[in-house]
Amino acid sequence: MNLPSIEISSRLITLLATLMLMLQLLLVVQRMLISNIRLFALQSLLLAVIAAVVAYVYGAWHVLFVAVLTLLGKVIFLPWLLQRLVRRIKIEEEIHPFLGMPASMLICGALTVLSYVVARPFTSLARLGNNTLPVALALLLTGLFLMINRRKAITQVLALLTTENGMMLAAIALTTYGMPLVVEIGIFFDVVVAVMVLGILVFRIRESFDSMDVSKLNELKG
Amino acid sequence: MLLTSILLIPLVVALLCLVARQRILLTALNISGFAIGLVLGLKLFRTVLAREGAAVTEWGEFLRADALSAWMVLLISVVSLATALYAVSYFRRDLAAGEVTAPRVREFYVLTPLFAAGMLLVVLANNLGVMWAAVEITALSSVLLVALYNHTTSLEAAWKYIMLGSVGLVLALFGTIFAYAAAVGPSAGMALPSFNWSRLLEMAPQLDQKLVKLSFIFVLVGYGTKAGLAPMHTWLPDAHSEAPSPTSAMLSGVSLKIAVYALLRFHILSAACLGGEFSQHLLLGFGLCSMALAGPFILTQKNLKRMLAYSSLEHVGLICAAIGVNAPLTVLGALLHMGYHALTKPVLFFAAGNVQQHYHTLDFRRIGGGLAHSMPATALVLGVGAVAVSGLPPFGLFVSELTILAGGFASGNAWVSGVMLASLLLVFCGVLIKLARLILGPARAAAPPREPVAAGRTVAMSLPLAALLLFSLWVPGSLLQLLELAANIIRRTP
Amino acid sequence: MNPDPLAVLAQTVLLIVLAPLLSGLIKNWKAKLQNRRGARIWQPYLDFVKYLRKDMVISEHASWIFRVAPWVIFLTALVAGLMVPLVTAQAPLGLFGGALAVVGVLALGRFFMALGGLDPATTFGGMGSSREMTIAALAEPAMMLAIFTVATMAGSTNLGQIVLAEQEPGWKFLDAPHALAFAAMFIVLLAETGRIPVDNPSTHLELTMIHEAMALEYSGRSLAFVEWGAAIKQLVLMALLANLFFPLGLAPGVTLASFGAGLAFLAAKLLVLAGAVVLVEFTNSKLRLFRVPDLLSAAFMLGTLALVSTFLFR
Amino acid sequence: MNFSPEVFLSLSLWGYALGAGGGLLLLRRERLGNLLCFGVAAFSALNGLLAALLFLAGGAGAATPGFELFPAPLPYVHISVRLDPLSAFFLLLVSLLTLAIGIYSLGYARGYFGRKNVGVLGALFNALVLATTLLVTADNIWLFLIGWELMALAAYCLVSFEHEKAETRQAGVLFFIMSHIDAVCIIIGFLLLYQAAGDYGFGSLHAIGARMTPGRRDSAFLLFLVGFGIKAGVVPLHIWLPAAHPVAPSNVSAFMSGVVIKTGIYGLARVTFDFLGAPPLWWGVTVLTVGTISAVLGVLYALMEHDLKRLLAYHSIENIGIILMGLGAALIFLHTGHPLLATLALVAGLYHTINHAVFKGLLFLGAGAVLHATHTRNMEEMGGLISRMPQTALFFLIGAVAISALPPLNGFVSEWLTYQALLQGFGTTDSLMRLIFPLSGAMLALTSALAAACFVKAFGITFLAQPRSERAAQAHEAAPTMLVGMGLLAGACIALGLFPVLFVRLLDPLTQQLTGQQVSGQLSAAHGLVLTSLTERSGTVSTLGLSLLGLCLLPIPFALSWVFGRGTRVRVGPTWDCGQRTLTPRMEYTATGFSKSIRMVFKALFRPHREVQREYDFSPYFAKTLRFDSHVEEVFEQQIYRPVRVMILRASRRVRALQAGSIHAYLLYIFGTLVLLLLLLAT
Repeated sequence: MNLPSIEISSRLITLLATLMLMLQLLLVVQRMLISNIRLFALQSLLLAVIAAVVAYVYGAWHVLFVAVLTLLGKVIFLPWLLQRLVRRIKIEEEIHPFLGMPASMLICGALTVLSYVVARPFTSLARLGNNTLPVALALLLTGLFLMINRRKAITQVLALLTTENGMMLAAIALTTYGMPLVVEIGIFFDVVVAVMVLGILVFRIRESFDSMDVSKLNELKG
Repeated sequence: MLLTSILLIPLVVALLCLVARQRILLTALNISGFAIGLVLGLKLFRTVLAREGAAVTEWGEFLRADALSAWMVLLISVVSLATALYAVSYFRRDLAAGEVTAPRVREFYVLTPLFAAGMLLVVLANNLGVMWAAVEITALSSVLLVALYNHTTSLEAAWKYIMLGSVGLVLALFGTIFAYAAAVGPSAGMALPSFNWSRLLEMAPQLDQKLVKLSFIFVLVGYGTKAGLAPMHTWLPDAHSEAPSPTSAMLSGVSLKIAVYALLRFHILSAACLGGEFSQHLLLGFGLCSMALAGPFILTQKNLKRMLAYSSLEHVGLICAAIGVNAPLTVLGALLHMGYHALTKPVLFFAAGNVQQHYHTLDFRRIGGGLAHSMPATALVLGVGAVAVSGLPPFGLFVSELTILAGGFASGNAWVSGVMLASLLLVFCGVLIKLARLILGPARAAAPPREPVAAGRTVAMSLPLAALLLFSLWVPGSLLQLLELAANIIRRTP
Repeated sequence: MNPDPLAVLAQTVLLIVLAPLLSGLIKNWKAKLQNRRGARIWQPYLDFVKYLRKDMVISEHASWIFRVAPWVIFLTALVAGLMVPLVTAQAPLGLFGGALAVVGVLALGRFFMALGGLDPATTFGGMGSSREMTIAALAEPAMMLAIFTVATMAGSTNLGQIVLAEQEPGWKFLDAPHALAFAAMFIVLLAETGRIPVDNPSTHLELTMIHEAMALEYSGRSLAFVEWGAAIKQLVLMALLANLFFPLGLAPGVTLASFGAGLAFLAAKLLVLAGAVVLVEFTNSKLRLFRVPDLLSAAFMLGTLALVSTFLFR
Repeated sequence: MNFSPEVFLSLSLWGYALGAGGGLLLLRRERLGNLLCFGVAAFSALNGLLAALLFLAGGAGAATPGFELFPAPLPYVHISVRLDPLSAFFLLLVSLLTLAIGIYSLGYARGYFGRKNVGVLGALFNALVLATTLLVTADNIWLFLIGWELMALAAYCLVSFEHEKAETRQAGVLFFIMSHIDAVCIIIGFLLLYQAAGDYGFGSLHAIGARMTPGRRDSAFLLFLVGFGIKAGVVPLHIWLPAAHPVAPSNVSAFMSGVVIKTGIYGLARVTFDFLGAPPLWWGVTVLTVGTISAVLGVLYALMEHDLKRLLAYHSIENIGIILMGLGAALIFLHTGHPLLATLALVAGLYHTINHAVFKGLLFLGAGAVLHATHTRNMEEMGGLISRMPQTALFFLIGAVAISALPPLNGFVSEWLTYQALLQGFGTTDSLMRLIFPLSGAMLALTSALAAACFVKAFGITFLAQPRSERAAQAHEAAPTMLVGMGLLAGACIALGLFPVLFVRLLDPLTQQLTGQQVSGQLSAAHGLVLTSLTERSGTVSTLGLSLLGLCLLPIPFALSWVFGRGTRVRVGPTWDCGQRTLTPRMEYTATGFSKSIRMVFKALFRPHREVQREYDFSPYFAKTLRFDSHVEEVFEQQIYRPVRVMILRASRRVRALQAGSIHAYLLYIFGTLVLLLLLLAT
């Protein structure tokens, strides 16, 4: 493991992280549900690549295992599950989110700036790629904003998963060898089960409410 | 083997219930499982006392139980046993009334032990990551419990519960990672630094201060959402009022306190690393905010179970604020308050369950009043429970609240006790007005016929109340010693 | 200074004999002022004896209170009289009660008279009791302020002590506090004894009578004692007013000679006071009931001024 | 077993607990339950009375050591009671009332057989008395507060015992909210004291005021004044009293009016005289002014009532005002350094406390008997009860004479002492402040005269003349046990009135503890026959002497009527009715009519509303039906309490909008909190 490969890998990771952020912003803009799911799959793929690079550079085989898990779970299984759900419920398009395109872009920009400001004191810490922490925070904040802005249940689930991607990125970036394997597996299974439970609920909501518009769920007041 | 057996019993019960068919078998499994859990809990309580507060560890420090977690294990097992006892008659009536189908009841009997197991894992896990996963398990199992009935409102409550819960948990995970990252810095030379709380506590002074602050903020917002602290509490009234009564008893009685327990672990860490002020002020602020917010909602409340949910919001706020004040008396009072509240709140939800089954509504206006005439036993239990939850003398909550207030005065921040007393007064007035109108008054013509006296159900319902009265009048010395040990852990005094 | 029976007996006889004479005198003088000849001065004696001889008719609705009330009125007036220094500075029963006790005992009499008025289920009785109690309630604070003024100046509420304190050499007669207090007490006297500006003693017009309305249902013996009690009460109040503000001729000790001189002085003072009352009755007409509170609040203001002046002007 | 006061006290406390438990067990069997509950209550009251008398008569200045009743649930929470002169005096008061009410209730509760559960009534009554006795003899802050809240809880359950009527429920809720507000004030006050003392025991709190900063001491005093003022029913905080007392069962309202509001006085006395040390001037002046205002307004509002029990409730406010006048004057004298005068004022206040407890208890029991017989509280429907209920009428008359402060009964004696204290107070200072004494004296005179007017109305309209309704006509005399209960209190009224010197000697240890002076020597003259105000010269009164004198003079009118009217006969005939056929009850004076003149005089305060609706067929001169409605505006309720309630509810509804149901809003709250905290951290 010679010096230049670390140099190259950190620059590569920075590039991939920035790409992930770009995908996130695209997600905010995109209206079609199916393309949203594909964008999420792409973002998870990038995350898997980053994990692979870290594993290669530090020879930490368990991070590689995480990369493979991410690849199987988040790139293949979950998007397939969501697409099947979308086709069965036959709703294609997000009608009109709360905030229009320009406003949401502006807010995402502001949130990214905020995450850079918050992450500034920790630059000394990051070893691999100097912007992975701010990107992780940005992914978290924009993901939350996306959840608030969208009406469709599926999009909210997707937004939740992007924040989860941000969290995995932070885990890899901040800790040189990643977290202990037990924790990784625990987290991964929880995410998968969470999505399955969400799927069950979405299906039941679809049965009793004829639409997937979450803003209709406001009977419980006070 | 003690800790693992405490964890395994509910899991085994859950698996068996998957297989079992008849309802009698399911109830027997559940009740016996939780009874054994309680016995083991008491055994753990005695062993921790015998070891003078040194932690009981198994699987190489993977499972760890110190005085605080022993107290939590006791609360979980007591509440789940009470719930299981009450659920017997509750679901018999629901099945008879066709409110719920047999498979759904079986789903309840599978998920409840899973829910209890999740909570036990949270308090016994030493590894912060595993603790997070355990909280996730409790969240997932309780979501399906909330969505047990197929009404649109319970689906809505479940959806909000899972979405807000997941957001909270993602933030909590962020906080956990930052805490872990703070440990990576100083232990660069060593291999993977252990994620165990006990090890992190030993290394606390060397941790990276800025990262620990960031981690506490994320954990506070994350686990605060699960604990129902003020601005993040919005899911609490929906989930607790739409879930079946046994589940809302467990949710309100103890699952809020599990999230507070998780928050406390990080509070102890950040206090060890940064010195108490930072996390104490935050806890105090959020606690007082929750207490202040509960009042107005109860004063204008229209639904009985939502009112009880807001009352839980207020009590959790009181516990957090008391720990935020961090005086010796207030922390002891907070722990005592957790115990008494865990015994009181389930009784109220059981009574509310009876009212719901009898009147098929929980809306004060539609029930109208005269509960004392149509449901004498439930009205009595509801009345006595309300007296207890409002912190009136014969019951222990008065003693714990006054201990907290006295602690606040003794440690010099009298204004905190003043704000607490004001919000307690507001909530008392709200609860009194609503329940007086509900229980008292002449028998209503429109009310359904008088409730047949079900001796079994009344006993099951008022068992925790009898325990509360017993422990209000006589707090055993050993229990007090355990609470002092737990208080020392929280305040980090040897 | 425990009470000796001789003085008590003498004062009782004096009270019983003098009272009707005084009210007869007042009626006679008022008649003369209205250039009428008016009844003889000793007419009240004849009236009382006539009442005593007549049979008594008691209402079917009345209870034992109606029968007991006249006795209570008569006795309370006598007891109050025995506590007021008539002839000697030390009232025979000064030990048993001072100014406050006199007010209290008279109030007890009034209480039973009002109940007596309500008992026979007649509207007039109720109206009389209601008005009597209202006026008494408004008069009492003014009377209390006057008594307070005099008592604080003398340092005691015991009437004997007050009179003795006033007889000391350095005592200015009608200095500001005493004058104001006297004025307040005079108005209260008119209210308590039911004189013209407040109540018309000689009328039977149901809209205006107050004292008379309560005594409407009484007949025979009861009427005698009610009227006699009222007369004694009038004498007691006038004597209180006279001796408290003009303590001339009140001998400290109790000897036969001082008794005679005291009596003469008392008679003179009572005549002057009766003249004043007659003058007021003659010049004024009866006030409307809801104007009486203004008169009594004027008395209250006089009392307050008297009190303030005790330490402001000195 | 030596018969020391502690033995009797613990016997009495455990007796009440047994009564409460027994009542709950015998829910099914009414007759036995009634007998057991109230019998045990009366017996325990007897024990309590013995304990108090033994302690006070023993003249033991020092307090008996506190003893634990019940093992402490927590190390710092001790359930320990202690007898010191102040608590012994109030124990005497509580036990005396409970004895009389216990006996009375044996007969009164029979009215509830079949209708309501008498076992519950008995159990709750025992619990209420137990809580009050614990409160009065508590030895530390914990037991005091536990007793205080238990008393409020038991009283609430008893007030809403007949909860079928909406009026009862509202009154109960209002009572409980106000009691909880005063509990909050007292808790903060006591915690301020605990903060200075560091210990909960009353022993360590003695004269703690000296060690507190003036600011904290004054705020503690104000909190206690408000807290105990609400419970005592001082004017601006009194609205719950006329609502709660009338709706409660009569034996309970007698106990509440006689004893429960006195716990406010006990608290105030314990805190101001025992704990807070030397009072500044403005404390005394505030208490005196508040007392005067409560006295005057209390009696004025009482006059306007035609509901018998509401009238008595307002009178409780008036008498509490008189008691506070005594205590306020005592505080002022303590400040100006006149301990003897302070003791006189304190004796006057405490003497009136027990007097009021006795005659108000008697009046409420009488009203209960009347209510029991006529099933109505409205005086306009009563009348002529003196012939149907002779003993009750006599006892009610004794109570009425006592409360109107007429000699020779006890009301006169305590008001005489208060007058003497106020009078001599006028001479103590030279500042303009001394004017407050005679003015409050004049207001006291106005109050007692108005009280006399009010009770002429109450007694006259209720008992005299013809019955105004069918129910009043069929009234029957109360049960013998009820008469015994009332007789006991009437006897106490007479005894307290005729033998004040004896009772003042009982107060010696108390004044020794609170102001360090013993005045029973100065207060009695002529070997105990005459009551003086500190010096014989400054004023004496002897109620015994006056009554004996009255009896001696009795033969004079007999002699006169024998001499002149020997042969006269007494005939019973119809009342004079101006020549009409017969006098119907509708022609009698009514309670509203009786108080009309006073309503006109004090129009500015009452703002009376009068409404007459006439229905006629063809000519306006021949009305078919006539509806007359007149009521007095509840000033405090309308101007202070209703706006506050409306404001709170409106604010709560606005806060309720936070939970509007949209998940996006909820997510925004979490997101907002996170962003806010991050910004906070970044700066």
